[in-house]
Amino acid sequence: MAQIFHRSTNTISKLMIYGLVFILGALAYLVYAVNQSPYFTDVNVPRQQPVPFSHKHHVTDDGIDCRYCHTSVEQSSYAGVPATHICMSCHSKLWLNSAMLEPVRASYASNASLEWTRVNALPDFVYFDHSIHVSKGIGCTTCHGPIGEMPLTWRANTLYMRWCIDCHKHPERSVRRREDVFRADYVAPPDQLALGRRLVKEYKIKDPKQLTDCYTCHR
Amino acid sequence: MGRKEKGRSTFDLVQIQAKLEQAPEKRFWRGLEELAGTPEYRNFLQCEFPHDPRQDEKGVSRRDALKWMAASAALAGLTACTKLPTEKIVPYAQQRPENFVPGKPLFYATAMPLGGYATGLLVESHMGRPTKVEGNPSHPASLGAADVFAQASVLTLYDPDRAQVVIYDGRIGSWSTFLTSAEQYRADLLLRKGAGLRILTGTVTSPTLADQINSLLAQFPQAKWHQHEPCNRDSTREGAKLAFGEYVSTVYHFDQADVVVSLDADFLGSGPGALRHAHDFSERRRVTSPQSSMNRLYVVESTPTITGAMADHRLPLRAGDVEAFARALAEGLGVKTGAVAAAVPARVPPDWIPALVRDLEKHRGACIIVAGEQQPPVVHALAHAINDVLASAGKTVTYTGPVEANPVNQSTSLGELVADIQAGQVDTLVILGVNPVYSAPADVHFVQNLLKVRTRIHLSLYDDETAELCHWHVPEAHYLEAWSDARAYDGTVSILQPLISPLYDGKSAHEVLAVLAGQEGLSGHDIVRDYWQRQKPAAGFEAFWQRSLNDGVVAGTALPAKPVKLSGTFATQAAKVGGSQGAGMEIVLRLDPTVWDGSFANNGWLQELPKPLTKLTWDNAALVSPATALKLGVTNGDVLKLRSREQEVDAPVWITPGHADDSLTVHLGYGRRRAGRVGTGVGFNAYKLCASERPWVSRVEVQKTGKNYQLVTTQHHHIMGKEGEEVEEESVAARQRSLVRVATLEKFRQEPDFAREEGGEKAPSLYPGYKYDGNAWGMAIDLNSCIGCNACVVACQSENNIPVVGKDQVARGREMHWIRVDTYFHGGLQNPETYNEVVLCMQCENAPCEYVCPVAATVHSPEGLNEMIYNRCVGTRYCSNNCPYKVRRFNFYLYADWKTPSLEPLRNPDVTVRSRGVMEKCTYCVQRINAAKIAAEKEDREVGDGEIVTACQQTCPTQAIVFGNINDPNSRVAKLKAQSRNYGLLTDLNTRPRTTYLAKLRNPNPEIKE
Amino acid sequence: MMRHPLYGLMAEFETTDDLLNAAQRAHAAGYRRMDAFTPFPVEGLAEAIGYHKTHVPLICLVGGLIGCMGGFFLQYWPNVFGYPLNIGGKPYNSWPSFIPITFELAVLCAGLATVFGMLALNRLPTPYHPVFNAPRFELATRNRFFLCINARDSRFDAQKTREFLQSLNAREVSEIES
Amino acid sequence: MSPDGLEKTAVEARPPVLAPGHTYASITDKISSIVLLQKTKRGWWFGFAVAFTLFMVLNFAVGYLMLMGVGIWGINIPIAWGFAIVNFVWWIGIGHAGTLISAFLLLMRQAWRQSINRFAEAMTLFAVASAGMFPLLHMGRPWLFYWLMPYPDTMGTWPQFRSPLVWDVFAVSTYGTISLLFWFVGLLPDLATLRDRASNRLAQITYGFLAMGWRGSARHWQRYEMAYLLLAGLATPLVVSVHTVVSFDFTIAVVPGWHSTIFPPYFVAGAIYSGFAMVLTLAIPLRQFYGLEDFITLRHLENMAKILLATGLIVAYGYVMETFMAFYSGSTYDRSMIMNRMTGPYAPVYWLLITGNIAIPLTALWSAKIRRNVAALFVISLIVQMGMWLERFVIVVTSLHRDFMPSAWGMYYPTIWDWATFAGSIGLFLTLFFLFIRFLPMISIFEMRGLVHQVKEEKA
Repeated sequence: MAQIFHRSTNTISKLMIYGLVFILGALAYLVYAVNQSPYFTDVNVPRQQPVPFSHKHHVTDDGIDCRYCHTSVEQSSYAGVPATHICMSCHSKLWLNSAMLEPVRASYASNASLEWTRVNALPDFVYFDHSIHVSKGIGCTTCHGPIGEMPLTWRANTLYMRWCIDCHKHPERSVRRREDVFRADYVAPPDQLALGRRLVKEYKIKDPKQLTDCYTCHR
Repeated sequence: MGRKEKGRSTFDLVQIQAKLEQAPEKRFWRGLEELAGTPEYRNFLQCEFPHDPRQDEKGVSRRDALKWMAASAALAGLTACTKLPTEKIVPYAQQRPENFVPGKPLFYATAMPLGGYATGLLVESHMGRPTKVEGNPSHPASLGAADVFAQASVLTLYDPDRAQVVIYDGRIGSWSTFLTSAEQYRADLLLRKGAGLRILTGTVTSPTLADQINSLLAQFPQAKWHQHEPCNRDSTREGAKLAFGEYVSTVYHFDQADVVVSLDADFLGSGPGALRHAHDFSERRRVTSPQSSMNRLYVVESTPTITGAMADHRLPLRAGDVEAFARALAEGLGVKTGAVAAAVPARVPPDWIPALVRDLEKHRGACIIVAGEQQPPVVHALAHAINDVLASAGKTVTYTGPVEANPVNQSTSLGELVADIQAGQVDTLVILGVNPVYSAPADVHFVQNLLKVRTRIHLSLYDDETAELCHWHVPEAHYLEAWSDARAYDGTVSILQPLISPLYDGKSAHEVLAVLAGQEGLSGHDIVRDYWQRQKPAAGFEAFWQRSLNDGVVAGTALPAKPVKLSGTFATQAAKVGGSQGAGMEIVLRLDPTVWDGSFANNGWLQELPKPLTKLTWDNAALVSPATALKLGVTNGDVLKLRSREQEVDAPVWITPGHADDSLTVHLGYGRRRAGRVGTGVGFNAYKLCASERPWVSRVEVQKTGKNYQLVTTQHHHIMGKEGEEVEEESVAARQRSLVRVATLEKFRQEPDFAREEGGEKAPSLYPGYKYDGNAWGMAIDLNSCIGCNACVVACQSENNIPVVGKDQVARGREMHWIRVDTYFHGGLQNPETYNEVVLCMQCENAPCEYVCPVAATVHSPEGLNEMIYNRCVGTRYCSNNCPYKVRRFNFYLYADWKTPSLEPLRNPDVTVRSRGVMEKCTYCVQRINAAKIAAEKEDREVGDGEIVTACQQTCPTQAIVFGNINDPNSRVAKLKAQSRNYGLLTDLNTRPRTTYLAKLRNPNPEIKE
Repeated sequence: MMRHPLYGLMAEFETTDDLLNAAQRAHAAGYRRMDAFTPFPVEGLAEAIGYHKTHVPLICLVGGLIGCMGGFFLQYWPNVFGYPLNIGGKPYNSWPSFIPITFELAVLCAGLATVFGMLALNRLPTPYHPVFNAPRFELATRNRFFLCINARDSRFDAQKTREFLQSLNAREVSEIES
Repeated sequence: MSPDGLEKTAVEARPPVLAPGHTYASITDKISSIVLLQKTKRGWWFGFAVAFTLFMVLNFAVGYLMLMGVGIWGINIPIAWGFAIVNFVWWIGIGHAGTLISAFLLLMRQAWRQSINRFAEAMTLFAVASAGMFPLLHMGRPWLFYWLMPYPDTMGTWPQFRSPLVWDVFAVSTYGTISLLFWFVGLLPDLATLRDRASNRLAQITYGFLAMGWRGSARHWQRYEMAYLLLAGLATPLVVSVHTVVSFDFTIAVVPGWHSTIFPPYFVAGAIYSGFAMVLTLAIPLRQFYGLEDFITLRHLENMAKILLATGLIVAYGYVMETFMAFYSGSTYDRSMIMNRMTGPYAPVYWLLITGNIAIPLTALWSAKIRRNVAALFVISLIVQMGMWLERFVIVVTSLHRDFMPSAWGMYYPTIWDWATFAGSIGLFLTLFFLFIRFLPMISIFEMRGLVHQVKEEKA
């Protein structure tokens, strides 16, 4: 009887079978990695905007409070993207001739909205409320990242459900004093956990069971 | 997962409205005219919501693309990850309107006129678009409740089939060409002092409109004003005139009545003031302890109505026999009716009238006799006379001057108009807001005569049957788009303020009349405000105006009670006017409980709303009693040819337990030829059988056609059996399973715990169970108050973005209502006791739906809600199978309408719109719970009782539904649940439902044996 | 290590009895590195060539235990720690509900371990093998029975072993190239 | 020996499990020639064409389903499960016979298993494939099927392990995997046989690749037999567990007509009942068409008929107890459920099921004559399968259509798409089966050789 297969097929076929485990593993990792990559999550990807608005400049250099522009953050689920009117409250006096600001002036003059590209988006079946987070001592930078260092704004976190849930399970890791909520340069103190536990009690932040309840965010 | 409409995508709409803020009136925009030249405005005309990112993509919309992607990806087996699409944010350019916080709804008071009468409303507005209607607690006709029509009216506002452009001679015209032509007509008419000008309106209670018409008639002394309302209430008007010699309005005070007798009157279900009647009536049925008292209701009626279902004694009687009954009753109480001898109809049990007479006499001064619109004036007059003799007049029944601006006999009025046309005296006819081509009685031959008029101008919401035959058609502004005013049943005036600028450039009747009066360019706002400025002193007017707008009622406008006296000639007149129907089959024509007079025919919510008791949807039918069906040899769906007054229609039969024998009820409002995509061609037009004289009841010849027609219901699917024995089977099962628990008041007094289960509610469990120590949401529904009016069903549909599925899907058993009104009968089918039971998600603590879900898409919250997470649902439908109450609803197809752009702003942005393949159900309005909780938490306090009101509860006219925290012993719901009448459905399954019921009580007269 | 030019000697038999007899005799003669090839399992043959014990049952047991414990943990952890949820009022650790999956995973892992363990112990797949060089070896899957003595056996001697095999009623003895 | 002669002797005495006169070589050549040497028969092409057409109907129905949603079926509220689940349970039941024959009869050392186990196992696999498709298709959003598997996702969520549907996922996939392994391990020596018999290069490489270099070594056989025995030991409880878990889909629910402790045993019995019926349905034409009467003798058919009788009796017991308990328990829901089954709108279906599952087969199969009558057995096997399908229909639909709330009672009318999907699943099953009989040995060759050896030794 003649051999049907070459000697090398022994190694190859064994590799094929036992290598399958590794190949599947690698594939699974690839899917995971792509899912976590900036390509997918837009994390750390600065977005082009009609006006190259710099949070770094306005927040860190000029020291403007978040709420000056994001007016409804303490009352409503929406933080509120400022009307052109708010831009013009300064820029009708400052940088009057800057070419960069031409779209702003045009918008104000023609009463046509500026069309900003959304940076931090949630699916429509997620009901996030800014006001309650802010009032319970969750700072802007907890979710939006180091906004004071962003020349162009990017998404700092995936905003995936698991990421949200992590904080909802352990609010003490992120909560800060109410007076620090709008500080863009806030750095968590070394005793964050102790502080967090105290603040959770003080601010009557609900039990993780309540916070991880589905209807907290979905309905 | 389905996308829902969120505020951010309509920033642009808001921006347009922000522009409108520049208009002189600060808080409310008036119109888009000043913008008409701008590109945005033109865009706005093309699609109501310009710059909507969803529409910017040409060709395949993103939604369609996603649908295809989902399907193909499913086939390819890879949808591990979905990347969120890039979205745009379009903020305001100029400063935001006052009081406006993006993402927060605002409420404005206004009122909805229906048949001329106003119901006060509070309308919720999200980002400048009205999304939800609620009753106005300070309005006397509402007291916080809203009926199905008000709830559904917001859908009509966004109806894509509404008339959108001015039409002249079948071609698209414009408002400005209309203005030019109107100028000429006016010039012509001025020369002739208005000769040939006729104005046809519905019932008018609006002081401003009446004032406008009167001043127009002053300008054109030869012109005439006619009125035609399909539900014209002539009997009521003429009945009052017969009794008192003048037109007066009657106000009933059911909260003060111990005994109520309805002579074929559906006073809880329809007519002006029905919401208030229901409220007041149920106040006398709130039994909290065995010591409580309760009113007693006798109903004599031909067609089973929700009022009849509430009756302690109900007598099915042909409509034509009610007059004889009324006479006999009147004579029994000593009223001189003038008739020789009132023959009591054979169908009345002999002990009935004497017992009723004794009961009424026992409660002198605390009785109400109320006659129905179907009955001739003489029955109304007899009712007034009985009220008078029982000393109720002035106590439980009061009279006021007419609420209508110009009360006339509308049948006569329309007849006169037609006679004038025939005489060639009419050359310009202005029809404001009515559709007489569809709704005029056949014997006036309106269409042939209408065509003889040289200039026909029509204003209406839809390009309807009348619009088709008119030279000019002007789109009418919806009441949520226009300024106006109107009176409630007691005369209270509300100012109607718009919540949105007209979507389709609609005009109000005020604006059209202003044009005719030569005041073109005067806006609706100016007209209404001017009128009120003339009525009030200049000083303090602004405050008055703001307060009236804010409150939704104009203080002190309720009409004062007016002393009346039975006219001396009443007895002789009564004898004259009466006329019996005699033997043979009679037909009763009634306004439809869901599409009204046909004006809501294109409203999908109302078309799909199951009619009370019959549960029919999407059709009208000839309702007959089981015995009559047997006599005719027909069963459900068999088509009969009905011939009456030389007209005939084909009508499918629906067997209705409790209907009077030898009588047949047909609802009006169907068979529309030009209603729109929803309503056109649905049902048959019964107006053909109306006549100006005695329009609602007549003799009818019935003939079998041998044809069959599919009628669709949401319950009683099994009534197919002869004599409807299968309905009986359902009801028997319901009784065996103690779904409805009932006792007489007497039995309740002896045995207050009759509804309690032995150990059922707290059955033992192997498992320890969860502790709910914070808020624990629960609901109690008082079956003794619930009248089964359906308002909760539409309120829920509106609040929770519930789709309409269409007749074929309802036929398959796929209706989507989260809350339903179940109807069961007891005691034979000829005259059964009828029980309505509102069923919604029971929010079981041990929810059987939850542990079978493979993906934890339905779980329990720490506050005891049975949560349904749409975006997690994969659609195995196992939960629905395992739900004993069958309250879950499934999106078998993509039911949510994503294709019609005008319907997007209608949606509640706080509720996810469900996509295909997803289960959904009642959530106890969790969006409201969460909003209240967040508000309370920000203020560092607990949520108070009554702070959270579910949509069904809010609109309920009888306050039968109470929601709240059952852990708070002082909450209303906890107190109700503590009552001995409290019981749960199917508690032997140990589901521990959070929704429980208070057992129904009946208060029969012991003297009447049934 | 240098490859032997000769893999071994292959003897072909016509009946199972001849083969069994030959195998026992070869074992008795001190041969250890040998193997028999048959078209169906022949009882006693493995023992005859000195092979007694197999580890497949142990592998099966280990697989089953891993599946069982892993299966329970897979359900226990998410329900009690990962994302505890109140499902229909049932406790987080609803262990009776976890039995079916625990059982199924135990069976699955045991089955997979058994099959892959068997293949691994048999060093399969081996599409190329020197014995396939033997003439008429295709009959090993039809109706002939083979005994092969490996050239690396300490007792192996090309000539003597051939003679020994022929003495065992072999139909034919052939050399197999490596 | 002519088939006629065989039949004559068969009636008189118990027929043998293998017709006399066969050698290792004759068996090997006969069975492998069906795959390797014979030209594809016309009849095969015809059967395959019919099956493939039905399979295409399935593809079309599934394509339309994906596009439109499950609304194309007749399901509604309250009958949210319809044909899809009926078909699932039916197919998975059929899929029980193969593994049971291979595993259970192996453990019992039944010699008559050898000639039927291979195609019965194949049938199991294809039935499981047909079955496994339905739970996916019946989902509202089938593209999210992977949410039923436990894996660390971006949401931090997990399947809900208390749900019988998740148990189903594990049970059916485990069953499919173990059945596939069992079948493949059994095939291994036969693939080597085919490799060694094949004359063309492509067949050599294909079968050689699949045979993994099997060479029939004594050591290999030792481990192989042990592994096979262990697999049989694992598969036997597995087979029982799978239909038990499938029955949990119903018993865990509160629905009257579902919530019953008798379901697991009677589901398993029913599964074997329909499975053996399917084996008969397939075996009878196969032996006729490929002349395999020597291997699949009347002994086999009769034994299977006896199993049908036994399991059928268990099923009948189940029906009786279900009815008895409905009245004995005093539960108003159960009582009206049973009354509704017997007299309600779906009563004809119930009585047809009783006729097909109980009345006809259980009276007929008592007779040895009928048990040995090939044509009668074929007809009975078809009737039993219909009966078992109707049983699942009755369980799923009549229990749901009138459950607790009378106001929510409804009716279920299957649509054309329900029927198309059902017929299409038969097409998928038959397509796979036709491919199997063309390309793989439908009878286990090496085990038949062992049988020859065994017969020889018994004679000696």
